[in-house]
Amino acid sequence: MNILKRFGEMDRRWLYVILLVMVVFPLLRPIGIPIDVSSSTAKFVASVDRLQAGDRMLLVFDYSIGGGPDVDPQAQVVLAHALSKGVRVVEVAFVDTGLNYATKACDLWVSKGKVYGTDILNLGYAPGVETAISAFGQNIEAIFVRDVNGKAPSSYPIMEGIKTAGDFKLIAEFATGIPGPAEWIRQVVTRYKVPLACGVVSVMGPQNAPYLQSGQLVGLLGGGLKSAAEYEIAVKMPGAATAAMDAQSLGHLTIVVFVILGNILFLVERREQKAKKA
Amino acid sequence: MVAGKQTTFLFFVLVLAVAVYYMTRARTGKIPAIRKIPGLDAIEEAIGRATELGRPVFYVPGRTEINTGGAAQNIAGLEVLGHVARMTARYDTEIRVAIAAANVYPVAEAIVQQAYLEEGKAERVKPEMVQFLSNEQFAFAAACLSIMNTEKTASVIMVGEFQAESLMLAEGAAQAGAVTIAGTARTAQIPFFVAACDYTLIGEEIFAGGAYLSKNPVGIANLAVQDLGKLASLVVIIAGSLMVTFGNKSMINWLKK
Amino acid sequence: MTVAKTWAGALCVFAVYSFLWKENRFFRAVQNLYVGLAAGYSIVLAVKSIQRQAWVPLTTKGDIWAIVPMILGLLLFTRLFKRYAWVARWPMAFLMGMGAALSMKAIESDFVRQIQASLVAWNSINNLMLSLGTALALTYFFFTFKPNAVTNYAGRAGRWVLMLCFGAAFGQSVQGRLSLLISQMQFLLKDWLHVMK
Amino acid sequence: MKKEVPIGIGFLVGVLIVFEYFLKGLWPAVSKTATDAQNWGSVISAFAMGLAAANLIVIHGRRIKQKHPDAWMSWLLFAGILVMTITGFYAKGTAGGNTFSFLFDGLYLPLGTAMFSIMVFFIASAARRAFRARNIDAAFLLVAGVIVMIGNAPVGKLISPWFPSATSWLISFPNVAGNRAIMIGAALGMVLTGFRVIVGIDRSYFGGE
Repeated sequence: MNILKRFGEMDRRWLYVILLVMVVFPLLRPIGIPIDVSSSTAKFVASVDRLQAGDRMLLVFDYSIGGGPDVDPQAQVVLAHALSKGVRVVEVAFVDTGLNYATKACDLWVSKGKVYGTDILNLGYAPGVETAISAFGQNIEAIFVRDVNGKAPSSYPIMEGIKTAGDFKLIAEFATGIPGPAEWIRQVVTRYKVPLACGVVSVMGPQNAPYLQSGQLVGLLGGGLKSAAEYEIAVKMPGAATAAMDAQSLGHLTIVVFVILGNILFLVERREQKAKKA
Repeated sequence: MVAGKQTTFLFFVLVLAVAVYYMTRARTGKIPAIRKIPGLDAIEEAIGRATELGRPVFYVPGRTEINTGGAAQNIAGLEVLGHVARMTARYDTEIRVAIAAANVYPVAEAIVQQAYLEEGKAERVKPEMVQFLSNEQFAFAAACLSIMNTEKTASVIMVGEFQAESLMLAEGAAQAGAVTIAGTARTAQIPFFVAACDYTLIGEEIFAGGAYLSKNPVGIANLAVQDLGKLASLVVIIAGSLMVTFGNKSMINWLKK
Repeated sequence: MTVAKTWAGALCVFAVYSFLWKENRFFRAVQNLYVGLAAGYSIVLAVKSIQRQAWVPLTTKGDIWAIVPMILGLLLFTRLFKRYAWVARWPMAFLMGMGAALSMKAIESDFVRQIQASLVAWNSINNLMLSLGTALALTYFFFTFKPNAVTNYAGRAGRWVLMLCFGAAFGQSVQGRLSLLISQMQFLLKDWLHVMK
Repeated sequence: MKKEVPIGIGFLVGVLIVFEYFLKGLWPAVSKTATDAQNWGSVISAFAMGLAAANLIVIHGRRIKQKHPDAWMSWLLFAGILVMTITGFYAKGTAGGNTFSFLFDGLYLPLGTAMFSIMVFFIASAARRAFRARNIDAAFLLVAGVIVMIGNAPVGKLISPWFPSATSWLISFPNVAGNRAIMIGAALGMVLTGFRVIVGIDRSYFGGE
């Protein structure tokens, strides 16, 4: 009882320290808890696996830097998976900071030997959120008169025969907020019936689950870093997300214990108050 | 007509037709009654508290840009803002409105100015009443927190579209000792608002907000139209599911048309 | 250069984490710097977009119409001058009208298609949850019907469905926030201190 | 001019987009006009970003003028805008310039991610004092939340295989039902609000009157 009271009254900064320790420890000394691949992740993997070498895929970087760490590992592993299959990838961003992630990803693969304009292309960023997405969907060159290198997209072989968003074999969008799956479904999927698979920060996972059940999404990475880890395991490319999962486990347990203790405390206090009144 | 959109178009036209009918009827004074929404009734109390303490009311009308799908939520937030600003003008209570989207800023500023004008307090309008803080989520939240702390805001009202910053704002408000009323239609954020705020408007209750507070007949008529729309979808879902249970898929096929 | 970036990054992390100790000037300072950097970044991208989407078509392709959005865009700045502020309503009206119309497309993606996906055979608890659960949750959001026993009970059951759904969101949110902390720690332990493999 | 023109603009743009969506078969040329209009919308939004920055400058300029104790921070903000803007313009193509890359990766990015990552600490403290089963609603919410937290962590399966399956059930069924009801209602709300804006019933968004 005493310990419980002390937990209730201890400076909140001690709680911070406890959480921090629980996260840092498994990063330094990995435990190796096995990771299972969930069915919605498996669907996403399958949607990329269905593509043939040479097919064009649109990769959308709709993420802010705040939520970036939760969703960027997803985009990275999906990009690696697609390129390893010989799928050609066109990158675009409708969140300003997304452009920076897109540029870095593009530079990385160009430095690894992919050919800019043939295997991978970075169109850039367009403002206006849903307005821009809708316009992009209907005519890519109206919004992207130039790519990031200042050339007309149609001058690159990768864009041959691509006029609208409907001309891609798959759109993979990664989002931390707005625009996200809802905007893309509304503006692009309802019009072109192009397969859309989305990766989102964990916060947005549940609210987008209806789109997966209804078939408006062909795949959903709804659990942020956790989904990225599942994807890495599924395509046998373990990376930073996989390495983070032990910390994720211990962190969850810590918060769960806090919630349970907090509620026991709440019940105890309420009983004491009732006893006082009586 | 584009194939696959026929039934959708039918619903679209029906919704608008019913809306026009109800709005015309509302103008003649036939207004449906509305159920109580506790979170909204609390706004008056929250502004009263700020007035007593002589400290400002802090208002956030969501965080997203106005030309997005979140526009409806933002507009609801701006409607409630109009009401809140009229009340702060009436009681000579300070108000701080924090804006995170470039194109919401001019709209919010105009709404506050208008509210003060209507209450005959145009001279009390100050530039710091409506502030653009940042369009970057967290910088915005942190800037809000520092306003809450430094100005010791007595009441925090947040109605509109919120994302990850919701818990920070709600926690920050609690730490500043403010009464908090929060509403959003973003499902992911509602749990945090429920957990950390004094009053919460769940989802659609925020759209009911503007109409309910202003007793604006057109707005209430809109609510009635939405209720009919929801009733229709409920009927279609139950009838259609029963039909599917007995092997009849004509309802699904009709929706696909 | 990489070393300088990493050290600057680590310093930024500590400046921000100092907020956890208490609100302080250092935190506010970096926050102001951050707002400035963010604004600068969006200015750059905005100008580049204007250049690409309007200026280039106007000057290289002779697309006269491209001048219209530039004029409308400039009119927004009349807001800064009280006397002419009303002119800014024109471009605002353009953006508002467009946003409103685009969001109306939800009638297909979020209304008809969602109803359609709820039409499932009532042959399992799961399917019953999908279609009846949706129906119950809908009754919670009735605002103008006269309350009666049916809507009261259905509404309450609907509220429980909603609470389960918010609970799931709650759990997932915690997960997401934790991931961000883990990534931050990975940065500090790996890139900065080199103590993590 | 002050009232009719904005309402007219909003109406024309709105009707154009809606018409193009449902009825473009009747008048195919409308598609191009709609795409152009949306491209314009994107350009105008870019100017709005500039307006926002101008507002920041006005507010902080005033803070400096009034010799606010935190005025030096406003200078810092100006410095941030200035260096980012200047280096940003010179950062060409895919590879950014060195200074720009330092500003972005060494300052802007870590500040943003760090600010975001401290939120889990607020959850930790809120877990103790705010997230309480005050009533049956909150109890439902918290029990579901705890199950999902355990079930979503890889360790959940080791505790009991029941946790991951319960989590996946919660997310696939009650969660879909609840969110779908919200979506359906919100879609109706968007249509009606959109309609009011387009026909100009709600003029408050055009700045009152």
